[in-house]
Amino acid sequence: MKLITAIIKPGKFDEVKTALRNAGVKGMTVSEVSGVGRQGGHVEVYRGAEYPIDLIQKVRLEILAEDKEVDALIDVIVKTASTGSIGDGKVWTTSVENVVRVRTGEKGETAI
Amino acid sequence: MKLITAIIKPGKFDEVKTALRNAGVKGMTVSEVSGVGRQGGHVEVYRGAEYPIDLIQKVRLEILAEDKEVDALIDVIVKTASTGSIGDGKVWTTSVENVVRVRTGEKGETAI
Amino acid sequence: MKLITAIIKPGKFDEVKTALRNAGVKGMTVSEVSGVGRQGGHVEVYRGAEYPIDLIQKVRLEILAEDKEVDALIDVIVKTASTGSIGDGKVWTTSVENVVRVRTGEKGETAI
Amino acid sequence: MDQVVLSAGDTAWVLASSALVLLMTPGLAFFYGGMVRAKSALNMMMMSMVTIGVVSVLWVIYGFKLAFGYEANSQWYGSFSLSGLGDVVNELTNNGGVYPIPLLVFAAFQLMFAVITPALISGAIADRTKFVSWIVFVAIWVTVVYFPVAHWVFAFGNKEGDTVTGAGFLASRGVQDFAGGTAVHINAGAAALALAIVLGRRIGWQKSPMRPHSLPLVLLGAGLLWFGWFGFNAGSALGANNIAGLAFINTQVATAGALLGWILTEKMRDGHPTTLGAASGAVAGLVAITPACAFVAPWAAAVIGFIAGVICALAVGLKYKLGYDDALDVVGVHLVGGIVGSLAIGFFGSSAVNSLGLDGIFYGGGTALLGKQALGVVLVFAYSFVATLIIGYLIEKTIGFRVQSEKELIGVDQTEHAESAYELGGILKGGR
Amino acid sequence: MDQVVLSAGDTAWVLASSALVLLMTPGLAFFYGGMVRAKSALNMMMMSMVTIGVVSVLWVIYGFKLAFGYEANSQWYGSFSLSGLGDVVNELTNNGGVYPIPLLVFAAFQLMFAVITPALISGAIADRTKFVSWIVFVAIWVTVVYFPVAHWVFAFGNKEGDTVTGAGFLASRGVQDFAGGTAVHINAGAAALALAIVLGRRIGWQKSPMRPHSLPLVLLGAGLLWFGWFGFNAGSALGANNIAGLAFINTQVATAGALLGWILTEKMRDGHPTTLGAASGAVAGLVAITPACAFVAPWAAAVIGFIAGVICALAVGLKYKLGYDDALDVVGVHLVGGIVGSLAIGFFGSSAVNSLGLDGIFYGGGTALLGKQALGVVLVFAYSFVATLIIGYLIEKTIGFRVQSEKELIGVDQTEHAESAYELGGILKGGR
Amino acid sequence: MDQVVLSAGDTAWVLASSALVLLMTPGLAFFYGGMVRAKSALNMMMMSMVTIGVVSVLWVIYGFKLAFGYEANSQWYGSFSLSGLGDVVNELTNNGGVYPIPLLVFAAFQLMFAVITPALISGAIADRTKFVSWIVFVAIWVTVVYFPVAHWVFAFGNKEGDTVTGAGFLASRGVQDFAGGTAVHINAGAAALALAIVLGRRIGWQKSPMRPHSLPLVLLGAGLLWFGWFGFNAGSALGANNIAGLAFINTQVATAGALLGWILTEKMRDGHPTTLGAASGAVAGLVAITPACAFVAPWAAAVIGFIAGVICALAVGLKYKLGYDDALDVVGVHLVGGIVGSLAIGFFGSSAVNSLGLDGIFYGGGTALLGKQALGVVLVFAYSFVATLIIGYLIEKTIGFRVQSEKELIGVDQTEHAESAYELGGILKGGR
Ligand SMILES: Nc1ncnc2c1ncn2[C@@H]1O[C@H](COP(=O)(O)OP(=O)(O)O)[C@@H](O)[C@H]1O
Ligand SMILES: Nc1ncnc2c1ncn2[C@@H]1O[C@H](COP(=O)(O)OP(=O)(O)O)[C@@H](O)[C@H]1O
Ligand SMILES: Nc1ncnc2c1ncn2[C@@H]1O[C@H](COP(=O)(O)OP(=O)(O)O)[C@@H](O)[C@H]1O
Repeated sequence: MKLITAIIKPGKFDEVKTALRNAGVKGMTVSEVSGVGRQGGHVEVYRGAEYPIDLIQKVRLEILAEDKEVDALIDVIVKTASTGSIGDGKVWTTSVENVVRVRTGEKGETAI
Repeated sequence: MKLITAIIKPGKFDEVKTALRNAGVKGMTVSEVSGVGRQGGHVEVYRGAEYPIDLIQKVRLEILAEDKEVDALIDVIVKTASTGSIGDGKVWTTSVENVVRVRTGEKGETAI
Repeated sequence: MKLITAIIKPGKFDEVKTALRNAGVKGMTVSEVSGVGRQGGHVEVYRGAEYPIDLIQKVRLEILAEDKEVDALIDVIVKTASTGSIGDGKVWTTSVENVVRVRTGEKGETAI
Repeated sequence: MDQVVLSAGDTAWVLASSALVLLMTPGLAFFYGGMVRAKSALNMMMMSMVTIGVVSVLWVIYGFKLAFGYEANSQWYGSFSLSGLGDVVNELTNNGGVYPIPLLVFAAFQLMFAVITPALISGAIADRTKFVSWIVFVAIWVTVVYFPVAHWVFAFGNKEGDTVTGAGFLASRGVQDFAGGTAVHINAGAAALALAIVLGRRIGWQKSPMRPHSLPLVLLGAGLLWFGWFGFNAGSALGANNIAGLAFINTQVATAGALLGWILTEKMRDGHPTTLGAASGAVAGLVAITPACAFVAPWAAAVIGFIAGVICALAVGLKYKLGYDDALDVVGVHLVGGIVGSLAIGFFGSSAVNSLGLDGIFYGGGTALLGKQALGVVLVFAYSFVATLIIGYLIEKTIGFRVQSEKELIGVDQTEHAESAYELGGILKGGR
Repeated sequence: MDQVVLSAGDTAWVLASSALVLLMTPGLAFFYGGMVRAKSALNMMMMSMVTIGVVSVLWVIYGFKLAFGYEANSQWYGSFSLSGLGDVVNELTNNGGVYPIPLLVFAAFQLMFAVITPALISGAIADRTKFVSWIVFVAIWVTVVYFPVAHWVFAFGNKEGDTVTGAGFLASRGVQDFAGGTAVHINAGAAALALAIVLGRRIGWQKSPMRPHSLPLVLLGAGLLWFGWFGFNAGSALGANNIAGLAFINTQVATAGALLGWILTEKMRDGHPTTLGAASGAVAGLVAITPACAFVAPWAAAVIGFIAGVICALAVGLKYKLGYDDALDVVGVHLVGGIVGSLAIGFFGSSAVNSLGLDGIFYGGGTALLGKQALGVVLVFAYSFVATLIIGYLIEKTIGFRVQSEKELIGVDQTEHAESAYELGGILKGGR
Repeated sequence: MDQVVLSAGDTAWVLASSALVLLMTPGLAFFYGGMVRAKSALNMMMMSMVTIGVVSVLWVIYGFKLAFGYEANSQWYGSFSLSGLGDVVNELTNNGGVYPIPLLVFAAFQLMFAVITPALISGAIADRTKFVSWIVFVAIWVTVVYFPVAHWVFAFGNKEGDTVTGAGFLASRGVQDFAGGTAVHINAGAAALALAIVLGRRIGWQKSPMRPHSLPLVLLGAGLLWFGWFGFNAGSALGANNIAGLAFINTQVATAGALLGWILTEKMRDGHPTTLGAASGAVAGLVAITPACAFVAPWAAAVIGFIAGVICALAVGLKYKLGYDDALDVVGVHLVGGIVGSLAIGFFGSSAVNSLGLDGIFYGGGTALLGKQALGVVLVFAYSFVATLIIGYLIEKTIGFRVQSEKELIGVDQTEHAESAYELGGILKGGR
């Protein structure tokens, strides 16, 4: 099993969620994060003092998936989340040793 | 070494934290996340317009653990966090290559 | 490729970010988390009732890095984030199987 | 109504005061709303808001007459009839004497008191109340408890020719309560105790932390309450005169004293003076000076406030000992503060500052006044507590007063109102 | 100005009322600001704040004379001249008769009306408006629309010797609008509809959720509006008298009725009474009673409020059917509420409560009054809608009225003001 | 006190004004509280709240007499004696003439000024102040600085028979300061500068960003300040009369002008008009018009406001050049704004609008008035700055004025008050 982690733009989250659902994903875990990268930030001004804000709001998705689904799901995410402008984000995968469903104690792929 | 990641219901967090402490866990990192899954969301209504909220508040725990403790700790989490109703969450483990304690620079299992 | 995850004190975040930039890191993903560990919390009092707060605000950094950079980056983080007092945090690494840049679809090290 | 003619000056002050007292109920909503957890903040505030709605409408139908009518010539209630406010647009206020302000202004001013009193109770039953049942409760409670008790205390009767008819029984017995220590605060505090018992403890009480979700909101509420309370107390002079001036400055210094008293108590007991303590102390001071504000000298007001601050700061811990879950300490602040203030008149009362007042123990007046005050305290407490217990249990047994425990855990904002208070994250929290 | 001398009492009430009405505009800023998403909350509030700035300055230059001058002896506008307020410090108010309050106090009171009216419009164009264009719009709109319309409705002219000169054409035709149902609410509501059409729908409208980011802020706004509205309505009596008392209590009970009417409608239609509904209902009730508050009996006020609450709760859904994006329902609340209230006088008007009023249909006055009221409604709506449409398109075609879509997506707080409303996380959000 | 009898109308307005001015201090708490980071928001607000407590109690003990007594017949202070307010319930105000309002109302009104002045100072020392030391500072400062300076400026003495005794030395020299440009704003601003120097710069100043944690809270504070300031300025007429009307409208238009002036400066200098700028501009305008509000024509008020908005917007940058950490710009807004307003009278003063005023340079009065005004500015600045420096260092050397740097980093809310302002997450933040 794999864990797919995706950092995407907040405005794309709804679309990606729907696309993943359509691709058969049953669940995911989502969090609000801030990204640093090539994408520039913006400047805020308070009483004439400038505050450069170089952290940009992003959404992080974590999706547990079976090995065989992984490539397809990455494709779905990349395709849906891409706008072509800097800051669209990253997707990466790591190997997961075990998954347990808390409710039932089921283990492995059936727990996803 | 392993990293145990657990997604649980917020209302269970206190109990799980205590149970893990009793099981000898010295530390963990906690974050607020939102979950999508089998568990249904709810609907909010503002001036007659309905907003379906399908993201459900969850808590994510990250626990670095020695290989030999892992199974026991997963058991503790699953047992304590389970309510038997949909949405109780997931626990998964990944392999960690190295851990360093920032304060001392210690590496490996002693850094946990 | 590796994923470096670092939990550090919020007050050190700015310095660490700058140090990593100087060390050639192009991007990272940052989130606010709460830590449980050896570091004691504090107590708040509301109308005479005491509320022990044992969760301490921390910042989590996630940095995708090429294998060869990893040790140097960990060194940078540990050196910059350390204050020598309890609660300075942890850094750990896991192995990443694949990275994709959403904008371009590039894969592997060039996607970082 | 021979000589007395409308005084624009007096009317201006009572109009302003009425607006100020109305503002107290939203102020209370914020004071209470900030103190609960984010998941039930809206419900907490809605209990206050809907109370304004229900009581105002009942007032214009029959409430005003039930409280301030005189036709029944009863000391227990006004009269059973429609309020008929449309017919008295050009009449002056007549309450044991004719006041140079329009009757409708008096009716509006008193309405605001009738609104805030039940709203005060809601703090006791935070986080777990069925909204519909609260509405039903308010309608019954003001009818059975507040309107009559307001008659007991505030109705000095209608002067027709040479006789006065329809004075309330505490009012006519000389119980001194300038602006509602008994009718408002003890009344609400006793009812709060009763409802805390009826609804029972919240899930996780004393186990999981239930700390204020927004202290700035609490402070906003306290600030608006303080501001509005000048209307409450100094407006009760029903004119812009010396007594209003006395009530005004006493309100200020008592509140100041209580703020200091509460945070000093905290500093000594817990180690830190807190914001919640300062806000709570201010409210305790406002409560305590309410009955006394026109009967004592300013130095005494500061002392009464300080005492109330200390005693209420200690009293809020009682619930943990006694085991009732009065969530936001309505008992510790309003019941206890109201008792402190009502009895304080028996000690600090001075006829020198107010010719209608009496001398208390410290001014050589003996214990007679204290006895009367104690009578008022006991009677209002007893009636309100018993009546509320009955109303509360009736509602609990019929339509239910408390939400199911699952809803309580999720949070009543979501289950009762299908809303959540904040959507700050913007992306995720409560959003898609 | 022979007999009339300054009355300190009347002046005190109008001074207090003026302060109360000023507070309504920040109140509106919070009411609106809480309803939008966090990323455009500041811009929403800034539209109200800058309106205070622009209109106050224009008022002191020429606005007051344009609205309340009489020298042109026109029923359409006051006079084209400098306001010259420095020269009239010691004069009394003269508007179809001499009032015992300083002219400057009247000027200040009326200024606050001129401020809030354009501010009301801003709710329709939330999330997408160029800030500079809004400033330009306000300056033009008050000059071309508000100042003249205020003259139509509120200028009863200047009494010189035996003749009155310069009365507004609706005022002199007997259209009854005590505190601004037409001049303020229908006027603003019609303009809001026009601007919603000019600016078009927000990106993602009806697709992505746009829910209120802070309901406590909405409730704070509603509370301050309610409080301030006592000055708006009862202050319009221009004195502390029986009519002020009537207007005051009617304001309270109508608002209460509307709050109940709105949440009852929600309960029946959507299943839950909401906080946003209670706040919206209160505002709808305040709007509806504004024209009627001094012309109907309190029971009728409660009924009018209740009806307005129900109708406005239903009306806010209209925009989804008709397809205009009136973001915060200025049309549904202010236009519809203003119409309900203005026409209601035709039914509930009672000369018994106010000798200057007329009897409506329910009091045997026939349909004459209703006809006049309908005239006022239609004329103000038509003029405001058309004029605003023209002003709006002119601005859109020249300097542009709407921000680029990229900026809209990022959020106008950041792009128009280089700020963000909250920095709660402290570490990351909007921080370094 | 022969002829003068109590005027209910004047009393009504001063009562209302006193309540309005009280509200300014919570308003200030929100204005300041929103501007600091979330970790010290409560401490910031607590400094204002506890100031209300301390000053009110001192006032009723000796403060009123120290400021407004006349028995010592000194121009530097009132008298050293107990305030004895309980003995004067039925007396009228006597301050260089008898006013038809109760003395207690005057005492309450002036108390509110004594409360807000030290509270203003707290903005300079945000994020790093020991709470207990602040309390000690306030008690000493009002005694040594505010009460005497109030006597200099506001005490016109007591009229006994034909003679006046105990007039303050600036008052009797004809320095014009209607509502406290010198005694309140320059006084507080100078003290703020001194304390900023005593406490030193915050850790990370000019390095790490310290941006406002909640601009809606800042705006709420600004709104309440604006509202309350009508009481501050127009209430200073001590009656509901023409001068109150003038002060009222001037307050409005100056504030409007300053709001525009500040955001225009921002637009030109930084590229964006900001919410913080609008709020700050409004406050700068309120400050600047405070001394002048009853001495200039409305058009001049708008101009003075606009100038103050521009100058203060530029002045807040000074601290970065000069290197003192006046955290919330008390110097840039209150000191600078107070100077602008006080000197402006020397230019715009017009005896035509106020028979008690004098003509300034633009009205042909020559530079005499400007000279007097400059005298007032310099003396109050010098005394306040030096005295505060001494008091500040005394406290710093004895009990310490600044928290340890570790506590500063953690945040003073937690270390001084054992609280945190928000608990929105509900699950984790500040929760278990
Ligand atoms: N090395 C990295 N490690 C972890 N996250 C990264 C890394 N580089 C970028 N990110 C995340 O991806 C987001 C987009 O990256 P950015 O460099 O701005 O644009 P792009 O991916 O389009 O080149 C960042 O905001 C950050 O959250
Ligand atoms: N495939 C997945 N990847 C990551 N997280 C998941 C996945 N499926 C579920 N989750 C997380 O687990 C939580 C519970 O899942 P859900 O399907 O609702 O219930 P259950 O696990 O009891 O069947 C979700 O809210 C989500 O946070
Ligand atoms: N076993 C663990 N798993 C995950 N995170 C941990 C673990 N132990 C500690 N942490 C994180 O590291 C932070 C610092 O740990 P702590 O034990 O307080 O200090 P130190 O690392 O200096 O010994 C904690 O607040 C927590 O966020």
